[in-house]
Amino acid sequence: MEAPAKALAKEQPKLIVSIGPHVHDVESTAKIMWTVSAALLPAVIMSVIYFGMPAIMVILVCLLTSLAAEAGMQWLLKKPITLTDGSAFLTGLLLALNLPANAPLYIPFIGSVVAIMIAKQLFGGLGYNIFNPALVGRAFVLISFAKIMTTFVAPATTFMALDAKTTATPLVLLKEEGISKLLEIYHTKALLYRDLFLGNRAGSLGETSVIALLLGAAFLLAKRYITWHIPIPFIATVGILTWIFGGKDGLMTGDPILHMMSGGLILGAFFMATDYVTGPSVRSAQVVFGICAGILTTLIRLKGGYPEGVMFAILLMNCFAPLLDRGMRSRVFGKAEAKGVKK
Amino acid sequence: MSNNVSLGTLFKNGVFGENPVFRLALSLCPAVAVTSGVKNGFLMGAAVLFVMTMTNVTVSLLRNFINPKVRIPSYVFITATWVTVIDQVMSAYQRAVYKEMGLYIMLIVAFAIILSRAEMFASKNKLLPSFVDGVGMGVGFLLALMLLGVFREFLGKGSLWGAQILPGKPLLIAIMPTGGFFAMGLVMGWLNWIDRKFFGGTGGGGGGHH
Amino acid sequence: MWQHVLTIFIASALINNFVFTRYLGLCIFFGVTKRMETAIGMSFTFTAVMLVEAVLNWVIYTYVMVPYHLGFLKIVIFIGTVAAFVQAADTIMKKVAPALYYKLGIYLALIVTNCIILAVPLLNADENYSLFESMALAVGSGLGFSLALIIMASIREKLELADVPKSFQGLPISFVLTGLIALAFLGFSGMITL
Amino acid sequence: MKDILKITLPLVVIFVVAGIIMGVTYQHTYPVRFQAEKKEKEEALKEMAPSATDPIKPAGTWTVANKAYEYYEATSNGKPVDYIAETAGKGYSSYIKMLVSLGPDMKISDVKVLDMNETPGLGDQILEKSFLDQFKGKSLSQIVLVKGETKENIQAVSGATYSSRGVTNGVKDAVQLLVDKYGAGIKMAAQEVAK
Amino acid sequence: MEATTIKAEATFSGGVHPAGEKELTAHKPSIRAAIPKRVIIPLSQHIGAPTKPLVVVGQEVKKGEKIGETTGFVSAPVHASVSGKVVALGNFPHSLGMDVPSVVIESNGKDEWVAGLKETADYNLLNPDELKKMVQDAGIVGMGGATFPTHVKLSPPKEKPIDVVILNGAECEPYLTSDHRLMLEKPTEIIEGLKILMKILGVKKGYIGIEANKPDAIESMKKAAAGSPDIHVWPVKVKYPQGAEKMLIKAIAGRTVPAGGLPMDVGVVVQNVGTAEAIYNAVRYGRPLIERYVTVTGRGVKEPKNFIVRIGTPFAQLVEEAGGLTDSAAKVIAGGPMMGMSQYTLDVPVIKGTSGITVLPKSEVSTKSYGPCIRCGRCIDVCPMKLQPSLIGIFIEKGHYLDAKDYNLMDCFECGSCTFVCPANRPIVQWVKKAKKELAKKKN
Ligand SMILES: Cc1cc2nc3c(=O)[nH]c(=O)nc-3n(C[C@H](O)[C@H](O)[C@H](O)COP(=O)(O)O)c2cc1C
Ligand SMILES: Cc1cc2nc3c(=O)[nH]c(=O)nc-3n(C[C@H](O)[C@H](O)[C@H](O)COP(=O)(O)O)c2cc1C
Ligand SMILES: Cc1cc2nc3c(=O)[nH]c(=O)nc-3n(C[C@H](O)[C@H](O)[C@H](O)COP(=O)(O)O)c2cc1C
Ligand SMILES: Cc1cc2nc3c(=O)[nH]c(=O)nc-3n(C[C@H](O)[C@H](O)[C@H](O)CO)c2cc1C
Ligand code: SF4
Ligand code: SF4
Ligand code: SF4
Ligand code: SF4
Ligand code: FES
Repeated sequence: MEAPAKALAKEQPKLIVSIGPHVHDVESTAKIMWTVSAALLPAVIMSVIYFGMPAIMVILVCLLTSLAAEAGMQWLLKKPITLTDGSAFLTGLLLALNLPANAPLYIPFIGSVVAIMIAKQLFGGLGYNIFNPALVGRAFVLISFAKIMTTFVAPATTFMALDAKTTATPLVLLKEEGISKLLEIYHTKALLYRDLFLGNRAGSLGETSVIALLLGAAFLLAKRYITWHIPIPFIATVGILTWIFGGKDGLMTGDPILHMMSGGLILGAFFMATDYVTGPSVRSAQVVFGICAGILTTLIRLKGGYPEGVMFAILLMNCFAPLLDRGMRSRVFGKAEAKGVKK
Repeated sequence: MSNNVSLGTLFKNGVFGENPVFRLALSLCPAVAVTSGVKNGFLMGAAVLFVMTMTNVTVSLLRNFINPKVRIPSYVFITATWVTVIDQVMSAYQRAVYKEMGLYIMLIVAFAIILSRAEMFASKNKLLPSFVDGVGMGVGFLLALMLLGVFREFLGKGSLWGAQILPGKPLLIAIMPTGGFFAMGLVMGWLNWIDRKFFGGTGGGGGGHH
Repeated sequence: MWQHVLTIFIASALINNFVFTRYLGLCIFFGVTKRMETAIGMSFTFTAVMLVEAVLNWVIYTYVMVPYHLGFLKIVIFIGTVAAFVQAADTIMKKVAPALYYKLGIYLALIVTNCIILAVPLLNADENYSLFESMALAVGSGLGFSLALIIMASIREKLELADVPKSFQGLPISFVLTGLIALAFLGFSGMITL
Repeated sequence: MKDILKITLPLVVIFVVAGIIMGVTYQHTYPVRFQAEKKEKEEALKEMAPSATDPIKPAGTWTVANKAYEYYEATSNGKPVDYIAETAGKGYSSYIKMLVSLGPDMKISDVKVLDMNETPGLGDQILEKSFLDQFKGKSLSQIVLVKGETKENIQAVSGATYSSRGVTNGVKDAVQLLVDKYGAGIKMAAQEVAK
Repeated sequence: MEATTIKAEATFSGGVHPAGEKELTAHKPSIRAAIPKRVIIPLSQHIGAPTKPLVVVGQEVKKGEKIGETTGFVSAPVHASVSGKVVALGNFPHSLGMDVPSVVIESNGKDEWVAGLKETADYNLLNPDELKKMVQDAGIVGMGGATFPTHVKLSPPKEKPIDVVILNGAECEPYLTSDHRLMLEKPTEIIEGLKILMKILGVKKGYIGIEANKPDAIESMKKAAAGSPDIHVWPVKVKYPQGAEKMLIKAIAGRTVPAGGLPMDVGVVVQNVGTAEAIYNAVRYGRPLIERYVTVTGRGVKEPKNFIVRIGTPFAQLVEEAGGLTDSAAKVIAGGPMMGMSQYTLDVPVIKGTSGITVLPKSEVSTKSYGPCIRCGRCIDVCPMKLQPSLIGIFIEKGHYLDAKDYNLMDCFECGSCTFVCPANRPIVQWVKKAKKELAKKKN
């Protein structure tokens, strides 16, 4: 858009000519992406505290592979290489936080490659992908290596290695054995909630520590990088529905708090359902998006064959995002009135 | 098309130039559905090959005999007949496979590829060209299915034609529904790329017809 | 009984979605779903025809083919009824509801050589479904197919604008896309056991 | 009139010829198919009761998940060697059809999966010998699915818990049935021995 | 601040908050710029038909003498702003881009008014048509930037009765303070002008909308309006583009101008405060529009100031009077940074619509190129017209003009809010302008 300034009078300085506006807001794509990554730092730290070295390895492999895949694919397609915009970095990070710490390293590798190359670049790169790359990556490896991906280990006692003993995630236990089993392990609800809140439980790297995630989320909300329109309805819907239908003994006997804090809900709702690119951008559509995602999550958790539904819920809603945006675009200023006027 | 093209070209055309799956993008359903293994792909391809050839031949033979007004129904009926035959045979002699893909065998009757060849080619040509065209198209279809089959079975099961080659199952997803679509998309794109790279093709994937 | 009917309905619409898990109707699916209006028109026509076909063929199958051991003729007979019905619908619509005809008539033409229409009665015959079960399967599959068409149409609109690598433009990317949708639909797997 | 004939006559001919073709094929393939089905079933049963010498014959039918299934007695020269039951269990995405055979001691001698449609790579791990062989020699009370190590009971295939449960339930039902039907007689025999 | 706290400030939904930067000049009383040695007076300074020259090279003219005659109804005459000699007739650079036919007058320094300017002390005895005639002859056009001939606005068709006149003192553009100073220095003139407007349109309600960040202006206008019960001063929320007439009408009159419609569709006429003042001068003293308030500002000039400037004065002179350009000066904008147009030369003259000259230093000029839309939805949030700028932008970028049109491209009034907030730095307004041109081409 810049045109070389042609100075007429000699004493005049070279003037830059461009079409307005000539001032710009401070935000930039790079800043947003990197800041969101920064907001995930608490969760990263917690995951390292709980799962130690293996966690670090998974995260590193994801980040490096993602960046390499992005650069490589852009090079192949002869596009400018845009690693500084931070979106590939963020994708890698989020994928890592979605994997179990005990995953052998080829899983984060394959996951990242699929996420960036197939889910993102094949569709035209940043801004054009239909599905959440990180989640596509995760779903892909989940299906391909379901056995590994559905066996979790308890937080490690030593830094360098994980204890071999595998334990089921709270949700699996809840689904398989019921709340009683959970209480057997955690003794009291208070303790159960506390451990969920702090993240002392089996699960994917990033999903375990509710408090860490909420910290990051609060930061992003404050900076207006994400808004309430998707996450809050999402989480609330899950809470309400699980409270109504989640109980083994009749309606209204479910445990909403447990459901809201377990699984990938907090991570998914605040950091993944909020992905600009793959969600609707009309605010009202975002609320619907959130509610539907909540319904699907609950449906899968309670009725589906799989203990955790957040990932599939978000992916399913990604399909509908364009439709929602299309159907719910707000009425243009004065369009209604325009009908009255004859031209 | 007319008879003055040599039979050889006619055959090659069916296999490559106008490959029913990758070029004409006709009859995609079975191409994705039954290619989780090489063997299934082959048998499906064989079935289609049989029906295509027989239908082409029959139609060509009867071309002066059938009144244009009722030709489409007649072609459909003829196809249906041959499909019934192959369906019966398979269900008797290939029971295991038939369990998996019987539905698609029966659905051969609905493949536009067959009807369109009958309508576009066989009804206008003599016996021999029609036969060759049928075989060409059929083989093209068969090869396409086997290519996908190899791709998917190897990745998904680590085996080829049931024979285990790799110790484990590298990428299970390859043999699941989603894998089918991925494989199809990636192979198509790959072929387009080769075409553009080495044969100066224009390479946007075909239109999409049954 | 009714619960089973409902189960079949939901299952065939979501879990065993024709396009995403049964690979049926792909030609249409990839062929013509770009404009929303088209997608909706097709959805409507197909669902309607599927229902009619299901009923029609169920009657024939249960009261003619089974008693007289003509099961082996089902391919010929089913495709026959499809062709006949489409022909009839075409002429009748042209006379009775020309307006509707101009909206949906074009799609009727595509139906004869489309596998989903035929698949419904075949599946019903395989499973020996009762009349209502057959109808549930038909409507469920129809709606499932419609869902697929509409999702695809809305996404294609977005895809139009993306600079997809040359070799992948058109069908290849559509296939990958469908693969991803199917991946998402796996979320429904295991929800219902038939 | 004339051209109507011109149009229809060929069609009629085609129909007739086609009819004949299809008819003939049917005639030839039908018996093959019939034999094959019969043979498959017999062989399956035979495998379940290798020691049976007499042909294995149906002893009655029972229903699981409101579908009818048969059960059989396998005898060798009149003496029962095995009791076999067709059964099914609700798996992850399908009903898993099985044959279960029970020795006179009311302990499982074999389990065979006839038909299932579970997720390839996940659910279909229940076909693996290592899983099915766990059932051999177990008695009704032991048929309980547990996740994690076990010798006493049945260990779920991880990643396929639902399918494993399907198999276990199906087997349990079958054993229950056979015990109810034949268990009593056996107990008496046992008591006699005790005296 | 009592003024602002009277009532919750009225506003519209959407909009952005660029840094005001008005403190650079807000407190500085405006001074008369020196009489320029030569003025370049474009023959078209308004929307509509250009005027045809009434003078020839070498001819002597006096201040206020008509030098360009209208050629149609939607047009306004042009007058000499100094007395002196016509030295050139020809095409000269114009702040709206292309070169246009202009009259160049060399001042003889005498600065004497043309004879026969009719003063009217008791102008409120005149009837609407006479008043409207005076406005037309004085060559008054919208001074808020639109430069739409005012007498045309004042002649609404029968079927669209007007019942409200709104004076636009919002001045939501960053940097600019000319309207602000005008309201402080000429409040009574503005109110009188408003009364004349109301009389011409036979209207009982007169409103003045002023952004709440100008409490002193609000005060001074209130004082001036004290005597007149029909006139109300509304503080409006500080937000861009509060000054856009559709938004202002929404905020003050609570009426929504139909998409593709005009203020008169809802019985409203909006005029800039400067326009009102000009009208008063025209009616009271018979003076044509030959000078206006101009803010020269930005960190690219040494001493930002407000000036009262003769139409036709070259930018260069004003910049000099403002202490000259700083070394870092990089961009000269006619108007404010949001809607103004950047200039490639300082030779362009001030015209009737020039409310300010903003000079930005290199450090404030972004040269970053744009990236793909990440669908963050910010533009949708801020678009005062409730459009989907993101999609419109993408469609145009890919040449799908018709789709852009489906997404209401035509309702965009190019306020630039979307472009201002876009983190991907996408030049949406430019695309919009381009697409509108293309579509126009397609039509004919
Ligand atoms: C490794 C790296 C880390 C960054 N971390 C942050 C950060 O934490 N917060 C932030 O606002 N910007 C961060 N940035 C963004 C830079 O400040 C700068 O905005 C961006 O790199 C500009 O890239 P561009 O010139 O290609 O738009 C980071 C950039 C890089 C390369
Ligand atoms: C797409 C998909 C397909 C699945 N298929 C099966 C299956 O066929 N059989 C099964 O038991 N579980 C299946 N599962 C459920 C998961 O494997 C589930 O986590 C597992 O059965 C629980 O066992 P675990 O407690 O050992 O993790 C499937 C899950 C998904 C997401
Ligand atoms: C984005 C935008 C911002 C505007 N801001 C102002 C403003 O601050 N003050 C103003 O007088 N006119 C502003 N205008 C022009 C008004 O919309 C309107 O044309 C003008 O007030 C009419 O009065 P006039 O004809 O006397 O200029 C703006 C227009 C647009 C499109
Ligand atoms: C708030 C926010 C959330 C994001 N969430 C994800 C995510 O869940 N997965 C992902 O791959 N990228 C995510 N990104 C990065 C980027 O938007 C994403 O890779 C795009 O889909 C790439 O086109 C996110 C970005 C932002 C600003
Ligand atoms: S029906 Fe027609 S349009 Fe649709 S896919 Fe087949 S040929 Fe193409
Ligand atoms: S603000 Fe820019 S990046 Fe965000 S949606 Fe609008 S156009 Fe896209
Ligand atoms: S609307 Fe116009 S621009 Fe958009 S896709 Fe269709 S033809 Fe192309
Ligand atoms: S789209 Fe037009 S009206 Fe809306 S914000 Fe952008 S420039 Fe302003
Ligand atoms: S083969 Fe199924 S629609 Fe064409």
